[in-house]
Amino acid sequence: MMYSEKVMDHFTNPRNVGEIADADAIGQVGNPKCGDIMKMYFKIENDVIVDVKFKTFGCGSAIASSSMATELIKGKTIDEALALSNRAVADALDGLPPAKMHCSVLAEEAIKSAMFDFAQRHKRDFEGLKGYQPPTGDEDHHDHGEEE
Amino acid sequence: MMYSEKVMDHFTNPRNVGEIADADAIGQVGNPKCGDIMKMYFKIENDVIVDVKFKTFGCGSAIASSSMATELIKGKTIDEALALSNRAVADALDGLPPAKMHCSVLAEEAIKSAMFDFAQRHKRDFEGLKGYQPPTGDEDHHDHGEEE
Amino acid sequence: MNVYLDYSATTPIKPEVLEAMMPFLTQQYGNPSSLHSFGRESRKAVDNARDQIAKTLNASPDEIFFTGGGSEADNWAIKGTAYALKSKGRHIITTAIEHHAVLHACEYLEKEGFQVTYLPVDENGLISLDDLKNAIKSDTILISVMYANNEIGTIQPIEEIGRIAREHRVLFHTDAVQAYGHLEMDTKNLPVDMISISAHKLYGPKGVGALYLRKGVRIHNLIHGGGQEKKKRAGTENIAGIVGFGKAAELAYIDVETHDQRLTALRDDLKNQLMEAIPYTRLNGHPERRLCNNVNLSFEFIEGESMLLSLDMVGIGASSGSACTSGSLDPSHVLLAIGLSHEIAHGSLRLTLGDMTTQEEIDYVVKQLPPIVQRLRDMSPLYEQ
Amino acid sequence: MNVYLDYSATTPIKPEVLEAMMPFLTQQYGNPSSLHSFGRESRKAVDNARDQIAKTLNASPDEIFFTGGGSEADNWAIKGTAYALKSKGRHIITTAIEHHAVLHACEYLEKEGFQVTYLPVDENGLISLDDLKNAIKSDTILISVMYANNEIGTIQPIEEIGRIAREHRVLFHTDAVQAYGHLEMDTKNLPVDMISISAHKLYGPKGVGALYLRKGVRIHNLIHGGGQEKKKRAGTENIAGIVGFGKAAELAYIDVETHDQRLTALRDDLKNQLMEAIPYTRLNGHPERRLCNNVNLSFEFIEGESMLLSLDMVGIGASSGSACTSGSLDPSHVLLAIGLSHEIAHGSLRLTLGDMTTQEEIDYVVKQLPPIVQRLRDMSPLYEQ
Ligand SMILES: Cc1ncc(COP(=O)(O)O)c(C=O)c1O
Ligand SMILES: Cc1ncc(COP(=O)(O)O)c(C=O)c1O
Ligand code: FES
Ligand code: FES
Repeated sequence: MMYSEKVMDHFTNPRNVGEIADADAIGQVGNPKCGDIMKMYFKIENDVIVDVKFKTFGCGSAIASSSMATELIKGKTIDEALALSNRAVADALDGLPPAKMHCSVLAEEAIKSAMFDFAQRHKRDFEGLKGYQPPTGDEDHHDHGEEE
Repeated sequence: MMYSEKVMDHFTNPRNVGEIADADAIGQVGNPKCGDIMKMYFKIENDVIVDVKFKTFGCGSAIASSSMATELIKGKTIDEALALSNRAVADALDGLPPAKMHCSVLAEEAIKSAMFDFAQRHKRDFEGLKGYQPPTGDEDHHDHGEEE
Repeated sequence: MNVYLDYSATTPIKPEVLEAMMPFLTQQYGNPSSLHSFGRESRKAVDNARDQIAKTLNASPDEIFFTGGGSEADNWAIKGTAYALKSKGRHIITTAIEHHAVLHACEYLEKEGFQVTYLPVDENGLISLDDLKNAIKSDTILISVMYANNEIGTIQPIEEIGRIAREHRVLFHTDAVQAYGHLEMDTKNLPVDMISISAHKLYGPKGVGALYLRKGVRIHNLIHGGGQEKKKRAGTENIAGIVGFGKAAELAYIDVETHDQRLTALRDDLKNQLMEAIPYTRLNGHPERRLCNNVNLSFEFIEGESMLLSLDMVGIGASSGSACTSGSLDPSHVLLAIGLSHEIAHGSLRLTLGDMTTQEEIDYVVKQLPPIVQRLRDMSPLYEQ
Repeated sequence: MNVYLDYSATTPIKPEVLEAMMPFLTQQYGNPSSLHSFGRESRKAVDNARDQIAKTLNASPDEIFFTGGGSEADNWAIKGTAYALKSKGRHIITTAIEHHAVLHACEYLEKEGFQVTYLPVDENGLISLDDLKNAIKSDTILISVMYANNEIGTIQPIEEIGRIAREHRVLFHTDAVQAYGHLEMDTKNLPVDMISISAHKLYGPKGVGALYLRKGVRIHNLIHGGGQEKKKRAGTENIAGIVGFGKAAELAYIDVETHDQRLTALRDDLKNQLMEAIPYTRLNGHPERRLCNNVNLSFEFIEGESMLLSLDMVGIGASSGSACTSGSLDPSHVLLAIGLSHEIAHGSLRLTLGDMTTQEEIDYVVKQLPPIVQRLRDMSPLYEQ
């Protein structure tokens, strides 16, 4: 497991750790069974993300991905946030080891999950949520990326 | 394969190498297929071995055993020669590796084979030849002492 | 400060061991199978190493067979027995907490038509002798139970297991890769038929192990070929490695009791201080019947890899679960087998001590770890103050 | 004078190779599977060695799997293929002159219900491609033909064999333990699926080898366990050995042509001078298609071990037949397969040259050997002047 300096930086000094008491949207993905849970809290004004915080139970790259993803979407619109791919998160971290790519997927999914929450609360539709299915606990049992 | 100094001495400076043109007895054992043939020539006077020579095609311990065995029986009576065991030859050489014990057996057998030849030529019986069966070429295919 | 606390993953080679190896990495390069003098020194060296190891096990040198490591020894013992005895029976008994070298060999055999019983363990990691007895069937051909566990350090009742195996005339193999070098094993008294050991766990080189195979026990070869190792394990011998193994084994057993006492004291100090300093912590493995060098703790609400990374940043090398699988984040099968939930299994930390471990190092870890755990808990959605 | 002419049995480790290994025998002891920095250097080192070897074979690094030696690689390729494909077929084709690691693995499989065809060779040690074609059946699952023979040096037409294997969709393994380091092998062009190699034949350490396994080829594991070697070969990696192997491979292929020319010249000089000086002598192996470092001669009327002993006494290390079996006096299966009678096979001598061999050494052997042969002939009952 060799992480880039960026990953180590965001792991050591994660940005946006914490909770938002009166969040406008909350997203949670992952499964403690798999050793990873990512929870994100959003303040949203006029469809712009004015604040975002996260809490993550997971490996180094999950923490770094949470940190980087929240940085990337802070101040962006909901549509821009929904357009963020896990690869963009990984690239912004100067890459992740192949077995760790799924940790960045969690970040993408946490954002989607929160935006879905926001959409539900406000009965809104977003282009980026088309076909989105919220995760249902146990099913979200991801492949740990082991090679055969 | 670690040989004693005695073996190396008798291998390097074998005693009694050669042939005896008008031998009173000749014995040959072994099989070229197995990589070993031992041939011994005897001069015998009044049942005493007054001279003995050998030729050997075989490994170092076969050559050393031939040399040592001929030394041990030179000047001895036929009965004494027949009493020589392969273990006595090996012991006189300060031992042989387990896989090489059969080379000393060849020396014992070469002597017996020659004494049998002498007994046949002179229609004699010797205590030490009781039950002796001369080897019949191909059958004398010895186990090479390999461990399983 | 650099603190290595992962001695169960692997150990550094001791200087005396390397010194013994050096001639065989330089001038003494002959092949032991060769007749000439170049090979003779190599032959002697292998024989000497075999003697050294035999002595530590109170075994005969011709019961020791060198392999390319502990995993090969395990695979050989298990598959070799299975294939040799398959006409007699196809049932094997092992435990749920074996090293993967045993588990995956058994799982492979299951696909090949063998039946395997995986005995459960209690919350301390011990198997039940009654379970074992109940599992034995008329077609059971092998019992394989590890001597001491590599993750949680629990030591099994090997002598009792061996006696049960004997009573039922079933072959008994023990994976002693972690126990060897720490515990006395007298094969004259211990009813075991096969023992796997590995050099790199006791300050010897990596890539060399051995199988103790009791005289008269016949199993199939795993590696066929040349006549090395009395025709039981083919391949040009890793002379330097074998010499290092012999030396390391000798050194380990010169004063194994002092070694044990010293490490036990350090271990207990480390464990006690950490458990005091960090709430929501549990000790994994048996409180008493455990390896003198093993501390395994679960810290709730956090995940192991992030802990390892944080420790690494302050120079501390540790492991979460077994080194062999830490590339993956599947929770350790051993921790699940002792009843830990997945969440808690994920938050486990193994600290394993060794001959170079000092009190100063222990103190350093006791100072560094608690804030790391706290920081990760503060980041965790599972943790509520 | 000490003259080592047994490079096919094993080679000394080159100083540059040992230098590359040393860090991994001292400070860099981490387990590559560990997450911490102690393990990271080891991981990098293994990856680097894999790259080095892949480059020499024009292969991808993920087609290289390290093993505990050439014999393990052979056993893995053969048994791994057999067990993986046994539902497809149970017929294997190999040759009568393979190394025992291949032969005995095949013989073992015969006992386990497989059928094996052992192709004969001609008087030069070459198989016939027609024989091969005729031997292929609908249930043939593997062809295993060695690249170059360890006793007589004959080089097989590997490319043609591979093409035939491809045409019939049969997997093709080659034991290149002797050829690797001497001959160029480009896996992008050579139709082979598996290649066994071993470090100690090319100035690397003993006890480490590798199997090249073409991408997409699926065989069973021989050693199950931890996730090392992409889960195909378990066991804590022999880092120092692997690093040495990588370095040795790199060095061997820096200028393999010059190496070849130099050794070929020395070899031919040695062979020609000996054949001139000693009557009743024959060259074994192919006159042209042979390894650049191999001389194999049969001297009639005498036996090999006594020749080796005599040579040893004047400081010359050689071999009669393969080093692996020289503990026994059974005549070499290779020499019998090329048609030698038992007697003559017994009188064979293998002299194998290497990078440290000098003209001076060759001259010394040419001076020493003829009187030794004469002395033994004078003692032999088979020899008549
Ligand atoms: C052709 C051939 N194959 C396989 C081997 C076995 O290799 P190792 O000694 O590394 O097990 C050897 C050498 O001993 C060999 O010459
Ligand atoms: C209990 C146990 N068995 C087997 C092994 C495998 O030994 P090796 O790494 O030498 O193959 C290990 C260590 O990795 C172990 O801890
Ligand atoms: S959260 Fe990184 S491995 Fe699953
Ligand atoms: S003659 Fe010595 S081995 Fe047969």
